[in-house]
Amino acid sequence: MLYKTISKANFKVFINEVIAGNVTIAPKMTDKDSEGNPVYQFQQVYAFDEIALNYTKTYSSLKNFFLPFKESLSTFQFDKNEWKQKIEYSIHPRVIVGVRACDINGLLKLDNVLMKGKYPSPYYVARRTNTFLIGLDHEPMADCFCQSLNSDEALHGFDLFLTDIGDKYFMQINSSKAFNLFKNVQINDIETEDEEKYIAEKKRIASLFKTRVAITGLSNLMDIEFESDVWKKWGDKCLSCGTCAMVCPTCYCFTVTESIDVSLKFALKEKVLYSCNLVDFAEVAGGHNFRPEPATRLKYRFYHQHRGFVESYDEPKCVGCNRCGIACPAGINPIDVIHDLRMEDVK
Amino acid sequence: MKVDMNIDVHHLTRVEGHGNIHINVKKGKLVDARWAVVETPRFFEAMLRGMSCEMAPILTARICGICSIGHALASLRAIENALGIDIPVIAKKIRLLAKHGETLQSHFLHLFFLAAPDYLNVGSVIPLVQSNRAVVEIALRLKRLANDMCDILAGRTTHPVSLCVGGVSRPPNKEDLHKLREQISERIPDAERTVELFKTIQVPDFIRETEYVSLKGEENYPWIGGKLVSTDGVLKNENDYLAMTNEYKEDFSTSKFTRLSRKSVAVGALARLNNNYNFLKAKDIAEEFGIKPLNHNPFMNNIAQLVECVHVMIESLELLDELLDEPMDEISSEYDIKEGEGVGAVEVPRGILYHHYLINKKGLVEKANCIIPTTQNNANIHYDLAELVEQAVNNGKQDTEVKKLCEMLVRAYDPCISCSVH
Amino acid sequence: MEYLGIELKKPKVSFFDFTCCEGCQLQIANKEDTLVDFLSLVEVVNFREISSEKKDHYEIAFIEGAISRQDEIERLEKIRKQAKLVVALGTCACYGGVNSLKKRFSVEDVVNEVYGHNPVETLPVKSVKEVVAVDFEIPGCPISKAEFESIILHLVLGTEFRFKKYPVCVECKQNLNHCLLDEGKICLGPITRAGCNAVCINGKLPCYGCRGPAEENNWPSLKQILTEKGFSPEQIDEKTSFFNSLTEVTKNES
Amino acid sequence: MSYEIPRENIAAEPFMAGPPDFNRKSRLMQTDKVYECMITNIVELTDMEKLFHLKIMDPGESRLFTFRPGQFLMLELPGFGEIPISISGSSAIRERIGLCIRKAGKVTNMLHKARIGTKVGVRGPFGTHFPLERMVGHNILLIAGGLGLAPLRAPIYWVNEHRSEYADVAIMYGTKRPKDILFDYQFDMWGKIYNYDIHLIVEEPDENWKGRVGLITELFNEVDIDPHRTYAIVCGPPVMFKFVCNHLNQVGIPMDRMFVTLERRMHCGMGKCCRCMVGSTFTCVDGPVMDYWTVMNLKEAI
Ligand SMILES: Cc1cc2nc3c(=O)[nH]c(=O)nc-3n(C[C@H](O)[C@H](O)[C@H](O)COP(=O)(O)OP(=O)(O)OC[C@H]3O[C@@H](n4cnc5c(N)ncnc54)[C@H](O)[C@@H]3O)c2cc1C
Ligand code: SF4
Ligand code: SF4
Ligand code: SF4
Repeated sequence: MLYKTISKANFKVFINEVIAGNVTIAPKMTDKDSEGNPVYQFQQVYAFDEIALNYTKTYSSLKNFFLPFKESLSTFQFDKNEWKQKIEYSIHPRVIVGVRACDINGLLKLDNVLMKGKYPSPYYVARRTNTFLIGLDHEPMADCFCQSLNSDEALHGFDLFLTDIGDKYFMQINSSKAFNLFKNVQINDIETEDEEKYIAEKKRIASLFKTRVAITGLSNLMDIEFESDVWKKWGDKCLSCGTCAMVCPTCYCFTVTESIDVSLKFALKEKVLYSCNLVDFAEVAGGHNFRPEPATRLKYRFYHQHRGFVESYDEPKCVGCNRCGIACPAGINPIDVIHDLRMEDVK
Repeated sequence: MKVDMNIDVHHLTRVEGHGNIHINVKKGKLVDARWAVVETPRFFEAMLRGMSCEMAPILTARICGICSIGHALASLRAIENALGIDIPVIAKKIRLLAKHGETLQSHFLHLFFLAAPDYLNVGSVIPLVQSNRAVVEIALRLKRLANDMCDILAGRTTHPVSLCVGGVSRPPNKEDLHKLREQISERIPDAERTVELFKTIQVPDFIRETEYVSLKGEENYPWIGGKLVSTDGVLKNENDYLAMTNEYKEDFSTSKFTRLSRKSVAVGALARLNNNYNFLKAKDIAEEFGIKPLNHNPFMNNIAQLVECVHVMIESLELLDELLDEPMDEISSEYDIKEGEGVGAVEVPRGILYHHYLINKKGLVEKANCIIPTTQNNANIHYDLAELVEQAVNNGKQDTEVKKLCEMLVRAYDPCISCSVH
Repeated sequence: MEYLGIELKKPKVSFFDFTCCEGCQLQIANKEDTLVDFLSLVEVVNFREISSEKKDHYEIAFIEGAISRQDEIERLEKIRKQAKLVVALGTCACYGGVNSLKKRFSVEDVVNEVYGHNPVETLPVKSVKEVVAVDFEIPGCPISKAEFESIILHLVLGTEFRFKKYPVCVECKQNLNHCLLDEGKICLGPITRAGCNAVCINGKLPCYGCRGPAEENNWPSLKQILTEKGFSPEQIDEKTSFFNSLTEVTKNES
Repeated sequence: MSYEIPRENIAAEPFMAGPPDFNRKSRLMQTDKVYECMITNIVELTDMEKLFHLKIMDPGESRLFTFRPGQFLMLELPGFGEIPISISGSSAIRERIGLCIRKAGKVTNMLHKARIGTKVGVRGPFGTHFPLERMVGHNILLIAGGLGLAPLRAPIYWVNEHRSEYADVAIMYGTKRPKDILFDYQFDMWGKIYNYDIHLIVEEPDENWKGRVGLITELFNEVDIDPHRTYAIVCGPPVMFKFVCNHLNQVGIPMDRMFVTLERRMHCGMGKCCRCMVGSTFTCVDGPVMDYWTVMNLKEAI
């Protein structure tokens, strides 16, 4: 890691030049909620000024740039009874600007499964290695609990990471690709004053977290409270709509569908992101469903977040962004559910 | 030789909806010539009662699968007039472009799928896939463009989703608009080839003078709102549409009839062209076909549609250029629910369409009236048929020929029957 | 025709329309990209909207529209006798669709409202399955072109087509939309069967359930959510009854 | 001026060009590439089940495809779908992959319409296998219910091929009706040549049925089990293996000497789609073969 600073003016010049050369994705305001608060999403941008750098958090996560909601796994070309399979991994390089630490941590968790797992996914690897990530620190929102999950700071998994220290950014350079980009833009060495400001800013951000979720023992609690009424309570509200998994930065489960073109000359095998809350997630041929009730499915999502994933990778899958809680139409959020689970005698 | 003729076309094909033609000629004399709409009525005006006005455009779009965008726009205009809402300029342009997409979709569908088979002597477009592949491909490309245009601007071709009270609910994305612009330019040669194709067909020679009603253009060829005009010199405000339509009911038809200065009126592409020829951006094409106002050959409505297609393509390119130059942040206006009454007149593919609502202070529709172009054309079709049969019989034409002419005549109006018994 | 060495059939199909806007048939005529291939998969014997050919021999009858007059009932019964497979096409055919809004008033009232002193014949609206046995239903107002195509392919290939079991919200979120419930609107996406690619919500029009209920549809919970957001029963009812497609799940609660 | 980020071409990675080797995990390779196979023979076993013989067409890929009894593969029917199927045949024969498939849904119905010569794809092998090496010198109890005999055929072939290494082998097999019995043509051979003790039972006999009637657990009355020298392999629906394993437990066989196979919905075979997760275990990589102790301790396993 290399530590430098860059003036805000130079940063703008730099980003505009990045935009000129690459597909660039950044937070933008796209909607307003019923109270008039802005809603942000990651979208392609065409100029620095379009970027909402001081955004709070995006409604959907960054995940879909690495795990598209729909992705072609392969195609089959037919010629009489013969067929050939075709697979493509080619990804055009792109840059994502303004990524929060928790989202980078979300990607690191996906890396565990999809880059380092038993069978690394070439589709994911192609997207991940061709994405240039520029991180940016921010003040937590009232409902952010990433600090509880150790996700409020990203140590790797990005190319550049910036922290606002007044009229310049404190910058961590974490890849040779990133270093190469600065050959023509002026960046400065760290001075003592920068360092102090950086530490102060970090402390300030850390002190702003309002929401805490106690994680200690949660993995075992998932097992012990497997039959708890808490699941029924929240399960009754759950609409089995999958919204939570769609917006979550780390939910990665999927379904595979195949479709034949009307010409009968071509078939597509597609991966579609799924959610364990959906009714047929665990349904098998003949109609047997291993998790028929909403409550068992809702429980399973939490179980995977806080126990299943921990067993495999020694850390929870959740990064504490509370996107699922914000997006859930039924108002089910992890803060309340975990809180409920930890209490004794919950009705 | 005095002929007897009994022509009964039960459920005319290649039109939208169910209508019948009855012709009875005894000893060379016309006894009866009837255009009867037998479509089952749907009672939209009754259903609208008690519904929140915001739902009205969503419901009334379902009056017609082909011109759902037109219905939504007329409905929105009526509501916006009733509530005194002024919609942003950008929204107006987006709406007009969406409407242009619909006009292209409807006109090309009619020209290629419904009318052309008559001129090429086949039952439908399906055999043309084998025999006239090139024509079918042009047709499909042009329709595809129209479809894409509606999808990009209104969210969907049939039953639009992003047109809402106050403006539009979601702006089209500029990338799509760029692509659309390119696509339209690429399709202009296809439109030109279509013009060449239609120049080779023989349009039946038939004239029956009638009164043509449409919106009156002020600076442009008119599409959404404005004054109402007729070729017999009647000029009215949008709100006085009832004076333009004078609906009445005939027993043999479930769709109503209308009249103005004479026993019938005609609306549609030919009516628009007759009233607004000077604003046409494809005048050269009109001249190539020799249409000039006033043209009284109903079969020329097909040609007028083709001319309008070219006009619309040109105008769409201009509109797209304007949209691409502007930021799209202001796409809808805020409004308050209040009591009111409003009329919306919109030129849909088949002619002028009126929606009229009375809205109560809760924002619910109290009373609604919709008058559809085909309704306005029914009487004209009916009287044209009689005249056409008489002329044909006098010229010694036989049953099959007369029958085909009658069918072609009705199709030339591109009637939208289910629409007319909304 | 063969696919992977497996024999395929080329069914004779017919399209018939009843009380409706014919928008569903139009979706089929509007499949420009694939229309030519589609026409080689099936033999279209009746398609009045675009073709003058009329024949009485067909295996599959697609019925568009709701049923609202005696002559329609008779026509439909005749079709049922002829066809091996009757497919209801679109929300009107499957559930009655928007035509069912007529049910809020008496027949005399609606006739009088529209036709005054020249009454016409009409019946309370029925879906196709309320009149004859239906083998398969393709909901949607209008139907989704892509889904229709896939269903036809399944028919030709002789395999069962399965609708998505989950609700519209999945597709809504996959299109990166912001939830309309959160924008203060009534959206029925959470209880409506997916498969439309959330086309309405993509344009910010809430979902009113034209595709019928999803397999898991927690209406009591959604109703409570809407009520807590301050919507009145009338406001909620206006949306849930719009297409008459959700009555099955909403009727027992009041 | 503009900066362009250089492109990383993962196709250039060492193992991306060749065929994937599914026995070698943690290696970047074309995990979704199928081996093209020809259906070389189809045996109609019952109205619902057929045995398919597949041959991997490329000799290099055929050499890569080595499996252990109990593993499964993903069978691809292009345009219809990909499904997990246990390998039901000998792991010693390269030229022929045996799959016993029941008509159950979209892909399997279509497969039943396929003819000899139809080309399909496979990926695999995936999952855990029965620890047959550990069982050397012991008695083996092979217990199957219904279609459960299909995955059992692989260990049966293995034992046949290494018969002298194992002590007494018994097969207990139960089906609903006599006509559901699979592979009856092989029972004689297994009994006479390989000296297996074979016991059959059906729940609903027909008039020709002369054997035992009842649930599979009733067969325990006929079989002598030496709990200290016996390993059990149990395949069948969850209710069946639960009863059987409980019985074996009472007889005194340790739970970690009983092996069952689990079945769940699967879309990848590689521990990614999460569809087959039971509690926190992936049936596709941590299973499908598991000892009963592990299964007992899985949340929601049965
Ligand atoms: C490890 C394992 C081994 C198996 N071995 C055999 C075998 O030897 N013989 C046999 O006949 N069957 C076997 N099955 C069951 C077989 O996979 C299903 O019958 C098959 O997937 C049904 O697919 P379908 O497309 O015909 O059914 P559909 O109901 O149309 O299924 C649609 C999709 O759902 C998934 N799915 C449905 N049921 C199952 C299921 N039980 N397991 C996994 N995915 C499912 C598949 O992805 C399938 O493509 C095995 C299953 C597993 C998990
Ligand atoms: S808070 Fe919710 S959305 Fe965010 S990582 Fe955790 S589970 Fe996913
Ligand atoms: S978003 Fe909420 S209602 Fe929807 S599945 Fe998730 S927890 Fe259930
Ligand atoms: S409720 Fe409607 S808007 Fe909200 S997620 Fe579901 S479908 Fe989308």
